[in-house]
Amino acid sequence: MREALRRVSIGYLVLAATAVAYLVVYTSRLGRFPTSFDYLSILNTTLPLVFVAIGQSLVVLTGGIDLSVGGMVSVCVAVTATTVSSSVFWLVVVLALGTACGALNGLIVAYGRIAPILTTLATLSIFTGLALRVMPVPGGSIPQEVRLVLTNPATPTGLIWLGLAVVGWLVLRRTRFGMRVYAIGSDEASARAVGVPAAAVKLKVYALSGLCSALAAVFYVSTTTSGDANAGNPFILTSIASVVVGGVAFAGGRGSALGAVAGAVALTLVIDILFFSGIDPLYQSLFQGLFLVVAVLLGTVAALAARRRRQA
Amino acid sequence: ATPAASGKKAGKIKIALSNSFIGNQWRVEMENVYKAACAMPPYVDQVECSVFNAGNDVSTQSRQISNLISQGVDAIVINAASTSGLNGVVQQACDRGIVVVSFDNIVDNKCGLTVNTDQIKFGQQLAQFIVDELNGQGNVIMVTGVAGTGADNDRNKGAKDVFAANPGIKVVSTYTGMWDSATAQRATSAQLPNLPEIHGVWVSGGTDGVIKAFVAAKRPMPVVGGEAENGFRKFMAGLLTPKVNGMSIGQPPFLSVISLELARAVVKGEHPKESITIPFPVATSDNMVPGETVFPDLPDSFFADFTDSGPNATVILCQEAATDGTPCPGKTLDVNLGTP
Amino acid sequence: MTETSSMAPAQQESGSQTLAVRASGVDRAFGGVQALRDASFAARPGEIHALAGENGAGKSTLIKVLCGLIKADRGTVEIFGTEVSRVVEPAARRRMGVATAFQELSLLPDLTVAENLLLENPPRGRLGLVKRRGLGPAAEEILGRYGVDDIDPRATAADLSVAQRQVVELVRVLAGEPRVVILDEPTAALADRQVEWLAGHMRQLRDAGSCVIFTSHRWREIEALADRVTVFRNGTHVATRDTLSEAEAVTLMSGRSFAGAYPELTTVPQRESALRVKGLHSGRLHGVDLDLRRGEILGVGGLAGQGQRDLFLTLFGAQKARQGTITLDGKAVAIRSTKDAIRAGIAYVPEDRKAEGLFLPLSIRDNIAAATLSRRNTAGFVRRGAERTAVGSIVDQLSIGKGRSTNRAVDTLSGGNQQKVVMARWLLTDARILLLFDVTRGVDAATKHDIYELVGKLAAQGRAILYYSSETEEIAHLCHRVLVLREGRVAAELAGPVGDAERIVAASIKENHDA
Amino acid sequence: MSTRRVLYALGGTVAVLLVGAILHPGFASWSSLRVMLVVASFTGFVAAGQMLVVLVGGIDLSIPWVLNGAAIVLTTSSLGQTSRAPLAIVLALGVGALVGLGNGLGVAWLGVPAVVMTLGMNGVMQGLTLGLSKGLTCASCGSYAPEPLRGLFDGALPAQLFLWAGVGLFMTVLLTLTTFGRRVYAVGVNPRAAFLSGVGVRGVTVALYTLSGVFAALAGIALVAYGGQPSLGLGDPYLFESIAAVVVGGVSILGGRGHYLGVIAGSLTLVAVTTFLQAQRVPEYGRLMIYGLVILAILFAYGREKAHD
Ligand SMILES: Nc1ncnc2c1ncn2[C@@H]1O[C@H](COP(=O)(O)OP(=O)(O)OP(=O)(O)O)[C@@H](O)[C@H]1O
Ligand SMILES: Nc1ncnc2c1ncn2[C@@H]1O[C@H](COP(=O)(O)OP(=O)(O)OP(=O)(O)O)[C@@H](O)[C@H]1O
Ligand SMILES: O[C@@H]1[C@@H](O)[C@H](O)OC[C@H]1O
Ligand SMILES: [Mg+2]
Ligand SMILES: [Mg+2]
Repeated sequence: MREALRRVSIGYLVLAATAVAYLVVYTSRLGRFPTSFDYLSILNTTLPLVFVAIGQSLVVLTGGIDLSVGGMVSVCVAVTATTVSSSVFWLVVVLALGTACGALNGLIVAYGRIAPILTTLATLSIFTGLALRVMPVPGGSIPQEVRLVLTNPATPTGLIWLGLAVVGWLVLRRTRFGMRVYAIGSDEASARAVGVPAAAVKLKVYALSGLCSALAAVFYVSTTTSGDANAGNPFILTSIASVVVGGVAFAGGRGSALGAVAGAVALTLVIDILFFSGIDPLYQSLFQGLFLVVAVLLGTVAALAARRRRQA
Repeated sequence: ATPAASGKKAGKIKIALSNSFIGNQWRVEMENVYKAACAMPPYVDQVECSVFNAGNDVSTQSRQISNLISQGVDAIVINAASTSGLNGVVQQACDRGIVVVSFDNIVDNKCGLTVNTDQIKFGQQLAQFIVDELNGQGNVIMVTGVAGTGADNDRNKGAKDVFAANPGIKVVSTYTGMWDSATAQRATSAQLPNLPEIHGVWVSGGTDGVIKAFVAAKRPMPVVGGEAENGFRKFMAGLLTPKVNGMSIGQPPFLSVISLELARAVVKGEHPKESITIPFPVATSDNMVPGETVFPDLPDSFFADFTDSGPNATVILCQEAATDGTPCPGKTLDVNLGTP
Repeated sequence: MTETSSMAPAQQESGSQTLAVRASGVDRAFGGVQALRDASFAARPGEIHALAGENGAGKSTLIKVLCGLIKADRGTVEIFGTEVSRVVEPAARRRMGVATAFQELSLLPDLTVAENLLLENPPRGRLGLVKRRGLGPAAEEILGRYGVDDIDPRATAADLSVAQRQVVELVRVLAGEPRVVILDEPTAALADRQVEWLAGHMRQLRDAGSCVIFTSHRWREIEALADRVTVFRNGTHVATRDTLSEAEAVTLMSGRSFAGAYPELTTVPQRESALRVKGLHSGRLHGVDLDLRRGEILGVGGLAGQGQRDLFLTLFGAQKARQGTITLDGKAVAIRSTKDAIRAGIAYVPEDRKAEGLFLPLSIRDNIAAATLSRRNTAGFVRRGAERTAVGSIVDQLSIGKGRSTNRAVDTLSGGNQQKVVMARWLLTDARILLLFDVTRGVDAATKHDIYELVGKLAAQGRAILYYSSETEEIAHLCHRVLVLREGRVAAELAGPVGDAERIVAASIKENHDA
Repeated sequence: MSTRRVLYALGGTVAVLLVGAILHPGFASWSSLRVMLVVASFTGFVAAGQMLVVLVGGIDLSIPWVLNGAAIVLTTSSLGQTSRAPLAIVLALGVGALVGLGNGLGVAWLGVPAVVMTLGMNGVMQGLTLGLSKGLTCASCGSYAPEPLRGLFDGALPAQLFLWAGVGLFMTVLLTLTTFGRRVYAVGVNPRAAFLSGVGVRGVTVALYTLSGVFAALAGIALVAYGGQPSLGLGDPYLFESIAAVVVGGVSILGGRGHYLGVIAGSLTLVAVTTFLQAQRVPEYGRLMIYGLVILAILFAYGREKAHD
């Protein structure tokens, strides 16, 4: 657990460092501090990734990985953008749909016993196809009232949702289910042997990931005001990157969704840092790639140093 | 290509180009001609240009546009990663009085202006050409673009309407070439053995790849309606064998320059806030002119319609502008937005 | 009880309402291996019931079936008269009061001791949420109840020693006050003191009316603890008795009988030093000197966790030394990797064959050849003929797998045969120095016997052997000399055969023995 | 055991081809097969590398831009001239090897998880490729692949297929007949035991990632040879496709099990499914969904087998 705390704090450290770097390049470039517009737009553009990253981190904590988040976000974006303007009730349907997609993954992983990466690779294709079916052409819309409540471009309503997500995680962490998630990630066979109903827990974890994707989709449509069947694709790799930067161990069992949230925000800030530091945009992904590796290396080095200290 | 310094230089207006991905030669040319224009009068004296690429990631492009808003640019010229994904941030730019012009892959949000060719007509006209050449009888395949984008959809819609209206035409296969010659070639190669004789091919992008696949499979060359890839035009001109009977419609890369001009003119109050639809350049096998519509020394992937031509040309650009982004020698760039 | 029978207990006691656990007619196969065939077993509340049998007899498999970890292919399982064969889920059995400590420990490595203990029943506060602040104190209280005060409840399980992990695992099982307690080789990693501790608690549970089932390969533990003994052989119930002598038991378990447990130590070490270590600091070692001679079996004793493992791993290049010199045949050498060690003629046979020794899905041949690949190749290509010959002869020599094909996957072999496969790998290297680390752990009497003889033979060939065992008894009988480690230093050196394990134990705990 | 999986994989291919042939005459004709083989060979190349790292429980997410980078290196350094082809090929493969080496060192020596290391490396390669080629507008960036390379695809039995057969032979020999191959499986099954048996686990890991880079580069070369010119994003489709081919080919994603023959079958199956769906004029959304379902179905077949051991 201390180990876990330390790894998480790496995610926070990385976030702190990127935030400072952002402030520095921003002010030196524009000669003033960022305004509320900047903070707000960072908040609103990051929210979808934040949600996907939370879902992804849950799955990774159990030692799995969810590539299908891309497809789930796409389907939910498609449904949101095509239906919600007719009735807000559809939001519930979208959340249920996301959860169902996730639960399908969970069923296959937990009861079909197919490796998560393979299951979700296949369902990614299925969900993406579904999204294209629902919404062959980009478009659709979302009612203004919904926007104002979710991602109001003038007031930080997004903070409320971010806060709720954090509280949701903290509560989850303090349930037996939360403890079981860590137990499964730590060693699934042992967890089962000591009485953790592993299959049921995993089913729920994947379903939760689907729910998170659905939430992300709703926020996505809310910030962009309409939908696109390919919207989810970029989230596959960025959610994995967020989880990684946030210090969640890929082997499972260590880390926290809050780290992943920090990672998601840090990744967004990196885009801004590159923008304001005037780096040739063509080289942008070079720096993003380096950022990823360095952030994780820092985590590894810190963990190693800690282990050394403990052994001495 | 670096963003402008913060201090506002007297008189100069700031116009940024936000492109999504330079995934093919078209995008590269589009940026090159933009850069070249910026280095030529009148832009070199009036405009402070910058260029950003976001990749196909909507949220990256959205962040970049937000940052451009913070920077206080006067106008933003956009080739969007998603027709819908940028609506929110574009609205914010509009709200702050920034002129937003999107082109090629345009943004839905109506507060911005658009510069484009008529994409539905694009699809229709190519399809009609094929129908006419085949006298309304024959097997046709459709090679589409990136699914889910606006341009792809409009072009397909235009084409399908035309084919459907001609009962003698049978669309025997439809698949995506991803607007990429290599992908189109691979997909076509894989398809051909399972297809009957093909009389007409309709291509949204990656045309030379499709033709090469027919050549490799030793199949009789059908009538081809496609984009403005130099390779396609080489076949049309007989510079490559077999000579292809075709029609080539270009989505002109200089849409970026027209957008630049529109943005400049609107900011300066010289032009009303109105979107522009320009005609697309059309070339057929019997009017190929080396050095003008086809370039024997340039690669196949090059888009040959980097400049407009003729007396009513919207803009005339030199080859270096398209290939290297260097200004055309000793010239003031004259962009004709048409009479509003 | 007077009846001796091969009659299954389930039949004998059918109708009895007092059975805690009953299995009858159970079959279970793993791939090609029939681990259980028509197996039966029954235990009552208020008894300590030992389950004995050779490696691979099916004890652990039976236990896994009993506690719902795996499904029987056929047969029925009843807990307190309720048929449960269909619900295969440990969680469900736990709710019926069945708690199990498994042979392969099942602590969750990334969780703290506290979380491991309280995973399924954490302290809760308002809204039924887990009180994370309460975890530490609650765990402390539980550990305290069992007199364990040397384990920090906030420590991560992965950082504990094997013995500590075993203790936590046992506390976890005992603390649930289960009605049926199943302990699969609970003492394998425990020091004698801890065995006593466990025995006390097992008796307490029995006296409180619980059914306690355990397995062990140490007969004196069975003798001391068990009210009844069930013997398994080849996946089948052989007998259930109130009393049983060791000799009888061994005969029942193996179908053979053995003379004396330990072979006579007949060889004499040579004069030449094979391996000399000076001032070695590594892991928990703080300055160890030793001199191992050719043909010598040098025992390393002491309580568990005094740096024995560090010593073996460092000598084998698997762990870095902070300080110290190693001399082989009079020449100073630097051993920086396992490759260096192998090249220098050192072999290390680990205790945990599944985790550290075997490539389970690979063939016997691949497993045995693994450390000597570079000796039988032409330009990187395996010389298959040579390999087959070499492996074949060592397989015959150690009689592994009853002469069946060496193409078989190792995971189809019994535990004893698996251990022999690991030994065979190292014998093929012609190593002159063998580091044998607890190689008889969890090995049945017959195989143990084979291994003792093998060790003697190897010493007679002039090989130098460093021998550690968690069974002090073994070190006392097998070794020419014994070094007792305490807190990373050599605390005593005893001439062997020591004969009496008590002397080694005494030296292990006595303060300042030779200071 | 894993040979049974190879049979499954081959069986899958045959089944898809049979269904295709029945529902769509000409689907299994030689001319159709020939094309499918060629298209599958690109997947086969990248999947060879992917398989090697998967065998030791790793993964290579850097394939797309290593492939793309190598493709561009090939044309820009050869300038389309036949005489420069050998040098260009060596350079392109060298780039692949170098990047793979970097991945391997990061994974094996710095302990960076494979997903992170290779994902980061993909970004690095993308940035370098775009930046150095100035978005593919550099002076030499318009060059073509040299003529002899483009000839790889001519003829009734294209040379490309021999190249693939060569790769197959190389992989099979490497993995089954050499000591290196033995070490690979040992590391894949139990790295700790391998280390304690004197296997240079890190060395093996580094070598495998290096090879994966080389195979990605080889695919890049083959793809420019096929299309004539490189494009940006050339490698993108091969990320998930290489993983799919590897697992459909019966290689265990957990490491230690699998044969390249299965991967060949896997690559063919995937291409055959796509081709068939296109031939049947199934719309894009349906193709995506069926593709996913087919992968699932095949995985279930393997999963069933797993339950027994
Ligand atoms: N998961 C498994 N896969 C394959 N074979 C197995 C598996 N588990 C057990 N076996 C085999 O089943 C047989 C019985 O094994 P089991 O572990 O029950 O024996 P045991 O009596 O507990 O032996 P030990 O005293 O060594 O613990 C052995 O031959 C063993 O190799
Ligand atoms: N598993 C544990 N074992 C022992 N003590 C614990 C454990 N978890 C928490 N504690 C103690 O309780 C205190 C409060 O824990 P806290 O609420 O900070 O959990 P947490 O680390 O924030 O969880 P997370 O980061 O996952 O939300 C810690 O300071 C720690 O000393
Ligand atoms: O409009 C298309 C453009 O967006 C793409 O980049 O290249 C091909 C064009 O047809
Ligand atoms: Mg916390
Ligand atoms: Mg056992």
